[in-house]
Amino acid sequence: MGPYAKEELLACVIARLLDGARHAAVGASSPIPAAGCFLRKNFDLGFRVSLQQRRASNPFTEGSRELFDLAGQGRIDVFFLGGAQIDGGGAINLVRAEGKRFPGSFGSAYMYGVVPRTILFREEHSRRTLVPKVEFVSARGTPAALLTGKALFSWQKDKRRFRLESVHPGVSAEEIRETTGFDYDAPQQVPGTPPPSPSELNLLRGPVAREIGENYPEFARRVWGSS
Amino acid sequence: MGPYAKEELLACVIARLLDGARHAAVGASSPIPAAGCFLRKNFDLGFRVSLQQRRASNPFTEGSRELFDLAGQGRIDVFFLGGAQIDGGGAINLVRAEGKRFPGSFGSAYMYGVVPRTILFREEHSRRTLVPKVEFVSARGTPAALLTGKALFSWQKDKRRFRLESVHPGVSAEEIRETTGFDYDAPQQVPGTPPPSPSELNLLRGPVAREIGENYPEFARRVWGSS
Amino acid sequence: MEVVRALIRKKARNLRLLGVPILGLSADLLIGAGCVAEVETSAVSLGEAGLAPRFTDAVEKKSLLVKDATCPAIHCALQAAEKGVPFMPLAGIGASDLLKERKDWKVQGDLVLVPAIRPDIALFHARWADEAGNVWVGRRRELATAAHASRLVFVSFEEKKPGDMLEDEVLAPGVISSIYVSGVAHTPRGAWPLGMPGLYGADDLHVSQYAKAARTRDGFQRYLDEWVHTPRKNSSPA
Amino acid sequence: MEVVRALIRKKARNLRLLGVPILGLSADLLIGAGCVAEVETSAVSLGEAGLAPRFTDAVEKKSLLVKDATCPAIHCALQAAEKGVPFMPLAGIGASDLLKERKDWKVQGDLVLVPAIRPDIALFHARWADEAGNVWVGRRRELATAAHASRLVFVSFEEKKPGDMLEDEVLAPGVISSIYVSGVAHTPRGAWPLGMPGLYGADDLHVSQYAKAARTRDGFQRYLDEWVHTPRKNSSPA
Repeated sequence: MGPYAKEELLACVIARLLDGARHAAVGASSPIPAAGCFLRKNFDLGFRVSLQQRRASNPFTEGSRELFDLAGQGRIDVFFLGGAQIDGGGAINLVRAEGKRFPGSFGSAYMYGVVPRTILFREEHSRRTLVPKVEFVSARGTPAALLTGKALFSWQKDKRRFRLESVHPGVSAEEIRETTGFDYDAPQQVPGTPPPSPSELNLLRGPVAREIGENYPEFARRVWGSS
Repeated sequence: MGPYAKEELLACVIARLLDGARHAAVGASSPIPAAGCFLRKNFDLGFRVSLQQRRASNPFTEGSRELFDLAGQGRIDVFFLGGAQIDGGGAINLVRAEGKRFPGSFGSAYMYGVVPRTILFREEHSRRTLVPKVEFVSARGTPAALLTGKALFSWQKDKRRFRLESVHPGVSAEEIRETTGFDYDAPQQVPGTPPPSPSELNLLRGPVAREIGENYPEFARRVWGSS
Repeated sequence: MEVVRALIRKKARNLRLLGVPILGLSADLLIGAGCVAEVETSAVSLGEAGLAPRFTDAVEKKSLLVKDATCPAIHCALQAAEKGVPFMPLAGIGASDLLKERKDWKVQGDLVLVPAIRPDIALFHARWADEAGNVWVGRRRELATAAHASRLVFVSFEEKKPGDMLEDEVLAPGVISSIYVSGVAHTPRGAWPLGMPGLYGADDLHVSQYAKAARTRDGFQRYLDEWVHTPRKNSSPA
Repeated sequence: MEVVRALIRKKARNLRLLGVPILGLSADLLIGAGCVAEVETSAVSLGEAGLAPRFTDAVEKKSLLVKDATCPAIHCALQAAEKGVPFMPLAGIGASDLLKERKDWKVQGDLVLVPAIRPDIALFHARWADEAGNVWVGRRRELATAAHASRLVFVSFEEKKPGDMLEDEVLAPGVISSIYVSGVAHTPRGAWPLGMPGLYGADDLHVSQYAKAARTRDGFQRYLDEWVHTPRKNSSPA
């Protein structure tokens, strides 16, 4: 890694994945996707982001159902989903795996089926999290991408398979093959994920850090030492 | 008629019909039912009235659908319905009759089917308004009573027919038979509708007039000279 | 109402109006002025001022198409659009002749499945708009539902608020967020002769004078000439 | 939260909790204290503080029944009860394994028909209650829906307002009217360690300390002894 935090790199990748989107919504406990969205908002004036669990100035005045209604109306282009397990068919599991209980499916079962562009995000990249087949399908849909702490995958709609797009600085294509539990396609030469530019880092450490600090204070302290 | 307005008599009859009710709702343009409800509220502390079109302090904070949702929840005992035509089977018509167009069904189609106690109210008592069979059924249900400017009818559930309960002061049973377009049952001796008591009149002309004046200023001016 | 007057001056034609859940003075003016081809509504009424004369006349002369509905069905239809589902179930209306006319309402046992309505445009008047593009409609939540269900939302408003009303916990519950709002226009006293709760009351006298005048075609035309077509400094005489 | 602590002290048993649409610290405390037989929810989570440890433990030990749901299904189920209809249609969830477990959810083409949920009791904390029995919940409209859908509604609140908030056009949009409210209790800082928007923030440190302590049965018991069973002047250390 370079002179930036891994969280900063991931936020930059997310901001780039948002190209052409008008409105992204971010669910609970997703500081890195939120940071990516706020970064995008800082250079893309037409872009809107709605934080589901914003503590102050929550954009929803119809209560917590408004996010889902908005998605049903087609007013949300992008949503982020994670999972205790994510499989090679794009399914995610937020309920139970290997005898362990996880929080539950939240709105994933719905959002994955309704929002046109779902970005799967899970920082941990391991055979434990990226599995051939999830034990429980919280949600299944057509993902736009899968971003982990090590790599970025795209989704091939025709084949219904992931394709490795890039590996993050310091990670090799072989390491990805070793640590990924599902099979996927890859180009002969796997490109490196472009690192954050100086201007991206400036935005992240300034306005984005402030905005994130209001809603994910713990995270902001860890990454930027701010709150 | 005695030393009181016909509207005051009718409001008193309505207040008596509300015996045992916890919550009555009053739709648009119904000053006499509203007056009856406010009268009841003044001597029955457990009784609640919700005016659908209250200008200030409207009780509904979920918008105009809340009245119907409340009814669906079973939280409204009594509702009032009128009609350009009312027939002997209890059906009402708010849409069209004899080539004439009326405002429309409002919420009647729903409220009549859902609210346990529907009081039919139409001041005009004539063969034009009280017909054997309405031309268009806006709503059909099981009425609790039919009150007009001349008489009070109850509803016989088993026979699905009205029964004449009382005639208002100055009206004869024969006049009712002549001016009613549908057939109905009647006792041998038809009682007179009890006139307003002095205490009822006091309430009507004091707190009720004030409350009605806020929401039906035209009506209040006409009946009580207040606004 | 100011927008309604502007639509009449611009000679809008072939409008299809949806009552949420009923229509009133605005619709009667638009109908009388020949702007409207069709209405879907639970009623058209001037409230205490009585029947809507131009609506009544147009229907009796068969120059206006009416899709009769009932209030909760319209609420359901907009809520279905708000959720992006094709229909919403409604109980209780099985005995109405409305079902004979509304072949689009499907009976399923004791329920009627009311199809979603997704209006092209929601148009209403609000108390406030702010710098962030939000509007405040207070307890009239049916306007929020209509906005959510509609493709475009245009709002005239009384007063501009600085800042972002969503930052204010007390104002926020009455706000429709800018997500839904296509355009706003500053129109003080824009509801006149209807009222704006908390700011000014309805001009009952004016409405009842309208109700009398509009009983005839000529009287209606004179009303339009005086109150719609004549340029005035303010939208209201006050 | 203060009511949750009181329920634990009173040794409530066999509660069935519904998350609207998710559950958090309150549920984890009640579950850990043995008050809960069943939960229906879209998730149980402590937010940024991570997994709900007592929930997780109870499920893994099979001492708690869980009906897994997804957020919009719970909203739909309460809205169905709010309208008095037996179900509400929901799109988009057809591919989820939730459908294998929720035999009460009926698949109809691309839709799932979610049956109404009518809770016995809605319990929540509000900013204000007034002399007329109304409570103010602001933009948390899901609490209004839950109140409409429930047989009984009990509310703890921060501050008493004089008069009737429904008379105030600005406050009214955030009000749940007394029609629905069965009882209120004045409980200043009653949300602690969670926050009350506009009044005080969440006590994040306390919640994360709870999350750590409650990883073990013993740690949870010590937490209860210190923060629930020990009488204190205030519900919060502030």
